[in-house]
Amino acid sequence: MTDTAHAGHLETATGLDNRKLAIWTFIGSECLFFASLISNYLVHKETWLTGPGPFPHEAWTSPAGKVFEPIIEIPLVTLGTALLLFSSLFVVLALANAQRGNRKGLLLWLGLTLLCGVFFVGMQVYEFTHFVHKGLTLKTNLFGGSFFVLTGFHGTHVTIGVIWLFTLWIEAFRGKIPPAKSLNLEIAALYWHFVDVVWVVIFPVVYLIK
Amino acid sequence: MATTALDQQRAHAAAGHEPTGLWSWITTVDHKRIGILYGATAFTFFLMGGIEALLLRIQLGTPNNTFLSPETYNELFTMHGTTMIFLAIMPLSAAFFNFIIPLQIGARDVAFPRLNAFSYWVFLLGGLFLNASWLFGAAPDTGWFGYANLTSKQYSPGLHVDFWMLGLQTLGVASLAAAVNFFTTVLNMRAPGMKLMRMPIFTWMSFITQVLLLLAFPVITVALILLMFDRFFGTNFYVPTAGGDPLLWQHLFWIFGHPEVYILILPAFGIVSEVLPVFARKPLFGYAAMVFSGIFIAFLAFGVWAHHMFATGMGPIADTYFSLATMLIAIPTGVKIFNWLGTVWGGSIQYKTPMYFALAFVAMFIIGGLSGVMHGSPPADLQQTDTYFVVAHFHYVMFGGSIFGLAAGAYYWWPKMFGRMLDERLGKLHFWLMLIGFNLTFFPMHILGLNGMPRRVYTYPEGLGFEELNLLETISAFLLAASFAVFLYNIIKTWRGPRNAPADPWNAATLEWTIPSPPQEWNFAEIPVVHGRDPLWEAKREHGGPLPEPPKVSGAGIHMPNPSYWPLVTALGLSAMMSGLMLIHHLGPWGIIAGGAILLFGVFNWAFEPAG
Amino acid sequence: MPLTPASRHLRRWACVLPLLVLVAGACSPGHYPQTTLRPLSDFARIGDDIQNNTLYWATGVFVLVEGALLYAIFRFRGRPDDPEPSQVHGNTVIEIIWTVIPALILAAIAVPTVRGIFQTNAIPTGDVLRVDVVGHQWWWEFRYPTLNLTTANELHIPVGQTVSLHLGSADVIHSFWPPRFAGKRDVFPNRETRLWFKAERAGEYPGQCAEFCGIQHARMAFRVRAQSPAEFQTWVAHMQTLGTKPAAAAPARDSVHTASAGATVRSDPQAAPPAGPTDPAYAAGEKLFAAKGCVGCHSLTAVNAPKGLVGPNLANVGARTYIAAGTLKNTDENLAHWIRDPQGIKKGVLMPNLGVTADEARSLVAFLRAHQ
Amino acid sequence: MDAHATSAEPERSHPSVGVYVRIGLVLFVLTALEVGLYEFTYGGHAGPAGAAIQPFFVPLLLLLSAGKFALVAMFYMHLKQDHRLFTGVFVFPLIIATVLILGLVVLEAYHFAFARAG
Ligand code: HEA
Ligand code: HEA
Ligand code: HEC
Ligand code: CUA
Ligand SMILES: [Cu+2]
Repeated sequence: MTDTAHAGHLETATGLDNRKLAIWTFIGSECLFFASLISNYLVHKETWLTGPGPFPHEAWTSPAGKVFEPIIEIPLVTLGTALLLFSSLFVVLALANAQRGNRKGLLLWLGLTLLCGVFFVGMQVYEFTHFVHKGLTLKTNLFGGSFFVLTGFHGTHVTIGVIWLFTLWIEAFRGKIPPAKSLNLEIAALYWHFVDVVWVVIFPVVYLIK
Repeated sequence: MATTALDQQRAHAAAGHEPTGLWSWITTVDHKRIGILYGATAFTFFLMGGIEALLLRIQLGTPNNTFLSPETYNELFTMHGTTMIFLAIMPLSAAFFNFIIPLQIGARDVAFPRLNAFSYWVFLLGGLFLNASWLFGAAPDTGWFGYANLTSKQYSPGLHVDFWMLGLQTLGVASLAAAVNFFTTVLNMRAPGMKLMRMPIFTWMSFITQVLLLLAFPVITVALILLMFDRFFGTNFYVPTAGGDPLLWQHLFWIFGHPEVYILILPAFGIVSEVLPVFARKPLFGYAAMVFSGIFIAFLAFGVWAHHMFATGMGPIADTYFSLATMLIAIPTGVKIFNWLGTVWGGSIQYKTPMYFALAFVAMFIIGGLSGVMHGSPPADLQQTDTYFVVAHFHYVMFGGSIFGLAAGAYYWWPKMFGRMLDERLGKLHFWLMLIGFNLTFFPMHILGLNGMPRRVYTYPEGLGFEELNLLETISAFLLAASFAVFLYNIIKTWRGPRNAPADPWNAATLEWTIPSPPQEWNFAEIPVVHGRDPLWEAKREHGGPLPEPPKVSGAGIHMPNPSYWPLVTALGLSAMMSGLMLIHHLGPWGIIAGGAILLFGVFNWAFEPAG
Repeated sequence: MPLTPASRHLRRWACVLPLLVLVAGACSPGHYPQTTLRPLSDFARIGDDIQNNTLYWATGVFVLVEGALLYAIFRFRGRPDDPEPSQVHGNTVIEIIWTVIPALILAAIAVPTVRGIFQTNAIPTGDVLRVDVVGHQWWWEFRYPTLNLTTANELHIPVGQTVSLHLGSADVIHSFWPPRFAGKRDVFPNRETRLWFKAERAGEYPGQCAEFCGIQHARMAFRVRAQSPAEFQTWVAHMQTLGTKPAAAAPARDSVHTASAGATVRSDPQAAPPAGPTDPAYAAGEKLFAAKGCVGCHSLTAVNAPKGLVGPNLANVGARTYIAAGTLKNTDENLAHWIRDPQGIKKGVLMPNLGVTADEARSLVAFLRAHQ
Repeated sequence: MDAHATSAEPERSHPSVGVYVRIGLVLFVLTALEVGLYEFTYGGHAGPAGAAIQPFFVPLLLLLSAGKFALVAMFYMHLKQDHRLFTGVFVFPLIIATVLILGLVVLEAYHFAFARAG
C-alpha cells in the first residue's frame, strides 16, 4: 500500500510518513464514530425497559410468567477483553521484531495477535448467538438494538483488523516485511490498538455499569 | 487489454505528452483532472438543483397553485436542499481543493492520488444513486434533514427514505476519504520553506474544512446507520412507541449539520481571501487573525448544534448555553469581515469579474450572518424558525456566501485550470444579473417569514398576504437562472476560443501562478522553495517587474503516480453494496455480499498494485 | 410625440408609484393576518421585544459595515498603471477594536435574550386554563382536561387568562404555532412539551403546523378563537351540553368579535337556522354517519370524548370556520364536497373516500351542520 | 510542528520489550480490578461494603478504563515518543467526542425528566 506521490522528493514537510499521519487522522475521525454509537447506547438506557426482555442486568418476568435471567455474562466477556488487551501487547512485540528484522519473532507474535483477534470475534459470535437463543435480538427491545449495533460495529472493526493483519502475516511469511517496510505493520498495529481502546471503553460501559 | 492501455499511457507520459481520451480520465489519479471532474459533475448537479428550485418557485408563485402535486413538491424541496448541499456546494469546493491546494503548496499531487480518485468516483456514484430515485418515482421527500420519526417505515413506506439514507451514506464515505487525504496533503506535502503560517489562506481555510469533515461526518454516519437499522432490521432507535427517541436524530443530525454549514462556507472564505488582496494589490490584512478566526469558528461549530432545536423545548439552561455560543461565532466572523475591509481599504482596486463576486460575497454574507444572529436568540427564534425567514437566512449565507465565493473562485482560477480567460463583459453581465436576481428572490423571504409564512408548504391559502411577494420571488428566480445561462454561454464561448491565458494573468501572489496555464501534469518542473507568504509577489518585486512566461518542460525524469482503475472498481463495489442493502428484502444478503466481494477485490488489487 | 420633461417625470413616477404602493403594502404587517410582528400576548411580546432589540443592533451593524464597504469600493478604485498601494499587513490596535466592539454589541443582545429565555420557560402558576394539544397527521386536537371538553382545529381561549398548553403528538413531530400569541413549540409522540400565553384581545386568528410532518404539512392549520371571559364561559357551558344529540337550539353563531385588523371576522351565520333532530335529512344523516363508518374515526361528543381516534372530534363541527385543518371554508357545499372526496381535496389525508353519493352527502351535511 | 524537518526525523526510539510486557501486566491488573469492583459492588461477592461503594462505582470504573486507555495510547501507540502532531490529531477529536457524549446524555436526560414531571 504505497500510495504516495512522493516521487523524487522523499521527505514530507513534517518529516512524518503520509500513511502514518493518515491512519492517525482516520483514527481521530473514528473517535467521533464510536462516541456517537456510545451516546446512542447511553441515551437509550433511560427507556430500554420498554418492550419484552431479556435485559442486561435485571431479571424480568414476562406477562406470561416466564422468567428471564439477566443476560450478560461477565466472565466470558472478561476473557474476551483480556484476549484483546494481550493482542495489543503481542502486536507491539511483533512490530518490535519486524523493526529488528527478526522474521521468526514477527511471525510468532503476529500469529498470536491474530489468534487473540480470532478468539475475540469467536467470543462475540458465541455471545450473540447465545443472546439470540435467550430471546434477545435487534428487535426485542432498545437494549438489544443498541447493544448489538454498538458491539457489532466494534466487532466489524476487529474483523477488518484480523483480515488486515492476516494479509500482513502472509506478507511477512513470504519475507516481504523487512525492517524498512515495518511501517506497513505499524499502521495496521495503530488501527488494532485503537480498536482495542474502544473496547476498553465499551467493556465497562456496557457490561459493568448497570 | 487494460494493462496495455496503462502501458501506453505510461509511455505517453514518459514522452512528455498528456494522455488523452476517455480511458485516461477514468483511470486518472492526477489531482487537476480529478478537480475538473469534481467541478463539472458538481456544476451539473447544481443546475439540477436549480431547476428543482425553479419548479418550487413556479408552484409558490400563486396561492393554491396546483402546478405540482404535494408529493412532488415535497420531493423537490428535499432533493433541492440535499442536492445543493451535498452534490453542489461541497463538491464544488472539493473541485478547488483538488485543483488548487497542491499547486498552492508547491506539490506534485496530493498525498494519496488513488484515494483521491476513489473519493471522486464514490461521490459521483452516490450522486447518481440519489438521483436515480427519480426514475423509480421514489425521490426522498422528508426534507434535507429528514427528521425522525417521519422517516420511519411506518410513516414513510416505500423507497424514498432508503434512497436518501443510503445516498448520503455513500457521499459521506467520499467526503471522509477526501478529508483524510487533504488533511495529510496539507500537512505533509508543503514545499520546503512553506511553514504553516506561510500557507495561502485558501489552503488554510480548506485545511480547517477537512478537520470539520473528519469530525462531523462520522456523526451523521452513525445517525444514518441507526436509521438504516430501524428501517431494514426492525430496531426502534427512533420509534417512540418502543421507547426510542426521535429527538436523538435531531441531536445527531445537527451535531453534524451545524459544522456542515461551516464546511460549506469556509472554502468560500478562503477563496475570497485570495481574490481580494490580488485585485486590491495589497496583502491580506491581518493574516494571522484570519487563520485563528477560522480555527475558532471551526471549534465553536461543534458547540452550537441545538440552536436548530430551540422549538423543541430544551429548557432554559440549554437554551442559554446554545444561544450564547451561537452569538459568539459573530466575533470571529466579524474579524474576517473587517479584515477583508482592511484589505481593500487603501488598495488600488482592479475591477475584474472575480473581484465583483468577491466584494458582493462580503456584502451578501453580512446580511445572512446578521439574520443568523437574530436566529440565535431563542425567544425570537421561536417565531422565526421553520418560516421563510430561515429560508432567507440560509440562502443569504449559502448562495450570497458560498455560491458568490465559488463564482469568484471560478472566474479567478479559470485561466489556470483551462488556459483560457473567461470573457469579462459576459462575466460582469452574469454578476449583475445574479446580484439583482438573488436579492429580489431572497430578500422578500425575510418579510414573508416574519409575517408568518411557514417553510416547506406546497401551497398557501389566499388572504394571508403572501401572494405579491411570492410572485415577485418567482419572477426573480428566473432572473437568477438567466445569470447562470450567461455563465454557461461564457464557458462555451471561451471553450471555442484559443488558449490565451498567461501564467499569471492577475498579477497574483501565490505559487499556482508561477507555472504555465494550464499546468503540466507534474505541476512544478522543480519543487519551489518558499521564503514568505506571497512568494510570487516577492519574486516579482525582486525581479523588478513581471516575470517572464515560464517555459513548458519535457518532464523527463519526473516520476508521477501511475493511473489506476482500482479506485473505480472499489467505488463500484461500495455502490453495489448500498444497492444490495436497499434490495435486501428482494435479494437477501446476496446483493451485499456481491458488492462486498467487489469492494474487497478492488481494495486488494489497489493495495498490491505498484503505485509507480 | 416628444415628451416634455415634466410629463416624462410623471411617466416615470406613474411606473414607480404602484410599485412603491405594492411594496409598502406588502411590507406592512397589517397585510398579514398570520404575522409575528404584531404580538397579542405577553409571551409573544417577550420575543418581539428581543427581536426588535436585535434587529436595531443588526441594522446598525449593517449600515456601518456595508457603508464602509461601499465607500471602499468607490474610493479605492484603481487603474492597472497606478503605483502599487502601500503594503499594509495589519494593525494590532484596530484589530483589537473590531474584536471588542462586536463583543459589546453581542452583550447588548445577549442580556435581554437570557432574560427572555428564563421568562418564556417559566411554568405558569395561579389561575391558568390548561389545554392539552395533540398534533395528528394533519389536524389538531384540543382537550380541556379541567372542563372535560374536546374539540378540534379551533382553539377557544379566554382573553386575559393565561392558558397553559401541554403538547403532544399522536404520530410524528409537528410544531404548534399561533403566531400572534406565541412562537412555535414542537410536539412529540414520546414527550410532553409546554407553552403558555395570555391573550390580550378577542378575535379569530390563524395558526399553522410548522414542522414538516408529511404530505399534507401545508394543510395543517388551525384557528385560535380568543373570546371575552363571559363569551368563553358561554361557549364552555354550551359545549358541555353537546352529547351525541345536539341541543335543540344551538346558540346563534357568535359574530361579535371585534373586527380588528388581521383578525378574520366571523362570516355571517348561515341564513337558514341549522336543521334540528326533527329534520328528515338530519335523521338520514345520522344513520349514514353510522352506516358509512364515520363513527369509527369521529366522535360527536365534546364531553368525555374518547382519546386516540383517527379523525377530529365533530361535536361542534357545524360552527367551525374552516374544515379539514384550514383547507376549506366551512360552507355546506364545501362540507359535502369534503365528505364525498377528501382524497381529491387533500391528497393523502387519512380520511378515505367512502363512496358517499351527492344525496347522502346532503344528509350528512344537514346532520353535521346541526352539530354546533 | 511548524518546524520544517530537513531529514526524516528518526523517531525517538520506541520503548523496550520489557516496558511493553510490564504495561501489559498493568493492563491486565486494571481489568481485574474493574471486574473485581463489579463483583464486590453488584456481583456475587457483593457484601454490605457493596452498598457503600455504589455511589463511587461509576466514577471508579471510568477512571480505571481511562487509565487503560491512556496506557495503550501512550505506550503501545507510541504517542509518548512520537511526534506531538499525532497526539494532537488523536486527542482533539477525543475531547470533542467526550463532550459530545456528555452533552447528549445530559440533554436527553433533561428532556425525559421534564417530560415525566410535566
Ligand atoms: C453557509 C452556511 C451557513 C452559515 C455560514 C451560517 C451562519 C450562521 N448561522 Fe445559520 N443556517 C444555515 C447555514 C449557515 N448558517 C442553514 C442551512 C440553516 C437552516 C437549516 C435548515 O433548517 O434547513 C441555518 C439555520 C440557522 C439557525 C437555526 C434557525 C432555525 O431553524 O430556527 C440559526 C440559529 O441560531 C443560525 C445561526 C447562524 C449564525 C449565528 C451564523 C454565524 O456564523 C453568522 C456570523 C456572521 C455575522 C454575524 C456577520 C458578520 C459579522 C459582523 C459584521 C460583525 C458584527 C456583528 C455583530 C456584532 C452581530 N443558522
Ligand atoms: C447552496 C444551497 C442552495 C442554493 C444555491 C439554493 C438556490 C435556490 N433555492 Fe434553495 N434551498 C436550499 C439550499 C439552496 N438553495 C436548502 C438547503 C433548502 C431547504 C430544503 C429543505 O427544506 O429541506 C432550500 C429551500 C428552498 C426553498 C424553500 C422550499 C420550502 O421550504 O418549501 C425555496 C423556495 O423558494 C428555494 C429556492 C431557491 C432558488 C430559487 C434558488 C436559486 O438560487 C437557484 C438558482 C439556480 C438556477 C436556477 C440554476 C439553473 C440554471 C439554469 C436552468 C440555466 C439554464 C441552463 C440550462 C437549462 C442548461 N430553496
Ligand atoms: C379512517 C378514518 C375516517 C373515516 C372513516 C371518516 N373520517 Fe372524517 N376525518 C378523518 C380524518 C383523519 C380527518 C382530518 C383530516 C385532515 O384535516 O387532515 C377527518 C376530517 C373530517 C371532517 C373535517 C373536520 C374538521 O373540523 O376539520 C369532517 C366534517 C369529516 N371528517 C366527516 C366525515 C364523515 C361524514 C365521514 C363518513 C362519511 C367520515 N368523516 C369518515 C378520518 C376519517
Ligand atoms: Cu404537522 Cu406539519
Ligand atoms: Cu447551525
